Amino acid sequence: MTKRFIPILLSLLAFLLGWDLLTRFSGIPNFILPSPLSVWTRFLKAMSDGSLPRHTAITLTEIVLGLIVGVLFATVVGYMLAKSRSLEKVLSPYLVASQAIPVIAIAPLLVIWLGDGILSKVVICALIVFFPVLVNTIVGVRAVPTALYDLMNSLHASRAQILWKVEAPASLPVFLGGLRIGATLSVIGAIVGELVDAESGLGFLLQLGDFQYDTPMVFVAVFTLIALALMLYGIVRMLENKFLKWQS
Amino acid sequence: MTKRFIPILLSLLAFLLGWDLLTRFSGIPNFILPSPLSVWTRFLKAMSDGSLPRHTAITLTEIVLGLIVGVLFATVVGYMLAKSRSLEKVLSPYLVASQAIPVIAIAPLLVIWLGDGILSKVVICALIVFFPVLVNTIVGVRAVPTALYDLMNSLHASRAQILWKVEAPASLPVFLGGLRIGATLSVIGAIVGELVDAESGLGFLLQLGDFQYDTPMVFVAVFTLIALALMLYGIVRMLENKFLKWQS
Amino acid sequence: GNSKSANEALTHIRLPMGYIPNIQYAPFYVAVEKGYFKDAGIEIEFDYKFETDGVALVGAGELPFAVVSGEQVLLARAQGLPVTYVAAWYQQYPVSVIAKSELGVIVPQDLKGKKIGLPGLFGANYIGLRALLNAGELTEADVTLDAIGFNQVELMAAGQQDIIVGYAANEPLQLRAQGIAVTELRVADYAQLAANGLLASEKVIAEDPELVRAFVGAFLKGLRFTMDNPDEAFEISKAYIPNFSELDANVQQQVLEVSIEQWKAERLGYSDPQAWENMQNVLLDMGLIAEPLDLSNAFTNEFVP
Amino acid sequence: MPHTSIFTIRNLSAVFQNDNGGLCALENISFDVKPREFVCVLGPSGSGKTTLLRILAGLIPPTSGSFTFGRGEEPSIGMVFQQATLMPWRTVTENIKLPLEVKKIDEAVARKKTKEMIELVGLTGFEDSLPRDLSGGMAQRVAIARALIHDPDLLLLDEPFASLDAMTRERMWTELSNIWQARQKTVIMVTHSINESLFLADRVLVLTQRPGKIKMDMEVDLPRPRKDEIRYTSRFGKLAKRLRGAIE
Amino acid sequence: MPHTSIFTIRNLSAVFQNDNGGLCALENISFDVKPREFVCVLGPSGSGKTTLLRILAGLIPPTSGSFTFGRGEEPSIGMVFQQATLMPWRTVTENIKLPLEVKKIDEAVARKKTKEMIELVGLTGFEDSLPRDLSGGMAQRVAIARALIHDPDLLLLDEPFASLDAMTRERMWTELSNIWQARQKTVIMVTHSINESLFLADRVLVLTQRPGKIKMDMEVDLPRPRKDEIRYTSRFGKLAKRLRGAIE
Ligand SMILES: Nc1ncnc2c1ncn2[C@@H]1O[C@H](COP(=O)(O)OP(=O)(O)OP(=O)(O)O)[C@@H](O)[C@H]1O
Ligand SMILES: Nc1ncnc2c1ncn2[C@@H]1O[C@H](COP(=O)(O)OP(=O)(O)OP(=O)(O)O)[C@@H](O)[C@H]1O
Ligand SMILES: [Mg+2]
Ligand SMILES: [Mg+2]
Repeated sequence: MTKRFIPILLSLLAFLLGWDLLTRFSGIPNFILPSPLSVWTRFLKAMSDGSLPRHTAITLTEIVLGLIVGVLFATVVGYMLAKSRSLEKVLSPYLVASQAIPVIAIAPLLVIWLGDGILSKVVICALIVFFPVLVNTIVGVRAVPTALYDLMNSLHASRAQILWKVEAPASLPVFLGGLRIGATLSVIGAIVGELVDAESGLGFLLQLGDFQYDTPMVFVAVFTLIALALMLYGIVRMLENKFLKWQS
Repeated sequence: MTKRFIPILLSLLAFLLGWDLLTRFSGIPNFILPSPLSVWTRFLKAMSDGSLPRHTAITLTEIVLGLIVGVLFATVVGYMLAKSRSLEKVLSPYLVASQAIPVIAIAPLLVIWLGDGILSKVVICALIVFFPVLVNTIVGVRAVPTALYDLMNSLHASRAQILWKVEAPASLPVFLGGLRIGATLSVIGAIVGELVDAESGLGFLLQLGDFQYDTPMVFVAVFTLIALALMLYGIVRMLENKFLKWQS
Repeated sequence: GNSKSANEALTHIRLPMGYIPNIQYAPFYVAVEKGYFKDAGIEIEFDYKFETDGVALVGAGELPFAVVSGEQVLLARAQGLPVTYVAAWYQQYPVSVIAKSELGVIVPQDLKGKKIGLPGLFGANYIGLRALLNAGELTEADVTLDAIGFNQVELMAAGQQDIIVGYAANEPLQLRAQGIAVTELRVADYAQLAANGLLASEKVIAEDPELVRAFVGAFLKGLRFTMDNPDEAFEISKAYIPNFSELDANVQQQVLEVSIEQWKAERLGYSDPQAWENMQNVLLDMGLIAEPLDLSNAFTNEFVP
Repeated sequence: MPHTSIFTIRNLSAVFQNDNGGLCALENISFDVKPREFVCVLGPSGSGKTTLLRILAGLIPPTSGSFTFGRGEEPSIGMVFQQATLMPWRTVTENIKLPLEVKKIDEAVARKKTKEMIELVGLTGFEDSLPRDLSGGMAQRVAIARALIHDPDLLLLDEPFASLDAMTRERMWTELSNIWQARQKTVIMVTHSINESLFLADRVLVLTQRPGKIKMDMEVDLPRPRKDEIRYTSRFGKLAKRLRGAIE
Repeated sequence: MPHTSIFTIRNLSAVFQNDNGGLCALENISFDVKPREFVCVLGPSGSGKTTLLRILAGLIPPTSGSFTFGRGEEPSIGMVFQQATLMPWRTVTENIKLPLEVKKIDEAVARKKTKEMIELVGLTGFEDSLPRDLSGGMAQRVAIARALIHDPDLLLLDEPFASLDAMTRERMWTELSNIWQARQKTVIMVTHSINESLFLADRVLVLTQRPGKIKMDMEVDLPRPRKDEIRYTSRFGKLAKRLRGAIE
């Protein structure tokens, strides 16, 4: 258990050392690339004054809700599209389109329709999570071996049984790959929403730090985002380890 | 051939009609949600004065370069990580981290390191393309049936032959799924870069239109982005149709 | 007297503007078109990137100058960025609180108990609002702030916001052009705050003061010309603003008029020390800076003719 | 001579679409199967035996012709596919238990029944093994156990004993005979072994080369129970010779 | 009596790791194979026959013991796996051609050779079919053709004829005999058929129940070429009886 983490720890140390040396010798000023120590000091400060936990909690809420909504929609729609090529042909242009629209372009519409509360951020986050999970659901379900459908049909299994006993487990590896991507992107999704109307969350902290030239604060926010992304990614990896044991 | 497109055309007509009715009866002012006609007029104008083709060409260049760089890196790194779980363990935290950093937070660093030109936009685009392709490369290569490795090894095939004759075709369905996601996201990637440092490209047109309250222009830019995304998505779908015939 | 001979290489300067191409930048465009920069041995390249990125790059010595708003200078110096404000452009802080006419918001006190929409809880809009509230002896607790992004005009037009914060030369004009009657509380009418101007790195000031002088001089010439010949300046600027033909020429004309109003000064480019004191007090009050700075390094009138 | 058939097949044909005009796998097949009859199907490779079973199981529709079940209702089916078709994510126990899950049998009952079946096919000790850890013959035995566990009315067996050693195969013959005699079952079994068909069947159908037509429909009037010694009887030899003649 | 062996196997054991302490598939196997010898391996299901072939092919390392090639260098191998193991994205022609591609044989020569092999295994007309459109026996014949096409020194055949009908199987026997006699080949073939082993082999090894040990190592001193009639000779009957005795 502990042994497995040694290479990661070593690489982390090397990263910190490299970063520290970079700030010392590259000539890049501290307000553009702060030193590890100044970021750490700023972190402790933001922890003790409670601002970091508070804003992190807000962002995390948005992320979790966005993930849930995005993954649910993507799974349901993806399954439907996997089953019907004609439906896919009609819908996929719109789904692709939804991914190519920059939030800034429709920010006024979003705020008018969804308000400037948590809802618009959850929707933006869900929209970003949606696509990778959708595509991988389609790819995963399409690749289910036909032999297993034959088996289930010979047993007169119901649609639901085929779904749960064959399609779900067989497409799980690819689906979880999509979830890995979606979970990682969800963090950026929530932040993009917060950048549009900044009043709270890590996106706000980030923008505030930027505005105040408090670059260590910006880095604290970025590292918190990274920690959130790693946590979500780690959860998906745990699911993979649990459910895909049969594969390795 | 023509018949296949009828449902798509019908759905497009329905979309345009719905949009038109929305602008007529929802009470949302034209400068927030312009009518289809005003967007079309603005489009013709932007075509005839040459601004749309020029900026589109710039963005498209960034996208194509970003896609090439992102996909190449993702494929190579993904293959290496698929082959070595310990390498994956050490590297993946950094790769996940790279996806959680908002561009706004490191914009000055990007400018210092990569300059103001096209390079920074290509890198930002490549970074966004990278992750879905990476994850799906890993998932795809990990799922290659061991029986096929046995076959190739019994023939004393070289590493390169195994790669090209087994791993590449066997992982292609999942890999192309990643490419579908990456190609779609690449459009946003280029735009994000252009928004930070706006001087040309569709991101610039978009921001300009936004600040000038020229909403039809914003919509023209958005539809151009959508067209680019659909084109790229379509290319990947064509590759799928060509190379994955054996699957359906 | 800094003009170099035409065949001598011009100094190339990339200038972060902090906003998209806009008629407000007429003085810069004029200074280019009229050859003021060229005469000063300078070739300008406008760079419309984010304001804070421009300041950071000037602070890092990557770029010599940037166009910035007043509070940026103090915020940057508070973090140790070696930058100095070398010429004032706006004499009035350009932010306004804009309310629908029927609300009858005439003085800052009228804001009490109201909901106010603003882009976010930072930035010039927020600072301007706080200064205005201070002037009306109100605190943030007396109003409800609603962060809505840069969608003030849209949300007011859609009826979702009745009071917003924006730029005097932008949102009120746009709203009136949409046929919405609004009243305006200009921050500048209640508080004298350091506003937009030219920022230089300490590096360029130390190493090449003549360049700074030449740059400031050329800009102020452009400013002077624009204020004296607004119509010609307007015509000149058109070429610099993409899609200008799509814009409502009337509104653009008004933007320039209102802006010129805000530029007026006895001595163009001069920074009023009191305005900097005031700005510092607002920032201290807001907690955006922790302790008073040595303002003498933050701005200088040394390069203003 | 009228008799109640469990199903009736009339003029059945199966054509697979391909590039040059369709491949005719079965042509004009007609036969009846009586309740509790044990029918073996022999025929050259590619003569449509598997296709026939797949049609009977309802997995593919016939291109033309009809096939009806005697009592009107579809019988419950136990099928052994030519390839073992196990679910790679399920253990031996879970794979065998599948039909009971589909029929929503009480879990405790199912466990007990599964245990019995595992013993029957000689896989004790491998209850929790995954398919990838099984030998070819073991996988086939799992498939056999799975086909029998839910006590189906109709058994469709596609070369179920092909990869079993002589001893195991003969044990399986006996078990299958016993099951078939003790319960009310109809069996249709594809095999390549003349011995096997004579040892088990009431009737043997021989198909011709592609396209498969019925070349021979032979009653096997050997007394039951058939012991190993029956192979050395002259009746057995005569039937074997007739079959061998038909197969050539 | 010293003889030059093509390979020598000494005290070979194979243990698969599992949850309860490892499963011993092969225990203490020692034998020699002479050049051009045709060895058949019989044994109950799960006795380690496939494992033995996989070790000989170098696909898995033995847990203990040694196995060395006579002339020091590894022979080129043609292998038929227990499952057909075709590449689903390759046509019949392309699947059969694979070993020639791996050996970088000139394309025109390869095409010609492939055509011959397709004729040999009776698949003319299916050159461009994909594996999913083949019957079980046809897939197996593709695998046989692929194993023979590159004229390997050592053939490792794992129940290659299991799903072929009697006629096709006998034709394959003859072809295999011819190839083996005409070219300098060593063959090790797993089978469950006593007839098959006596018809083809110089020597038959019988393995015990798991863990597989060598129970019998019998010379087959029947004269060659062996015609169908040889089955009815008393020598054949005697050898068959000895084998049957060993297998029980
Ligand atoms: N899905 C399919 N698509 C196209 N052709 C098919 C398909 N399935 C089978 N065929 C063709 O139909 C014919 C009969 O196939 P089938 O599998 O029924 O043969 P079989 O009698 O079971 O042979 P075997 O003994 O080799 O298993 C073959 O020529 C095969 O190529
Ligand atoms: N990859 C593996 N992991 C774990 N156990 C395995 C693996 N492969 C084979 N075994 C086990 O090793 C034993 C021997 O398997 P092997 O496939 O060699 O048998 P076999 O003699 O070929 O049997 P059959 O005639 O059924 O094909 C079996 O008990 C099997 O469960
Ligand atoms: Mg078959
Ligand atoms: Mg085996």
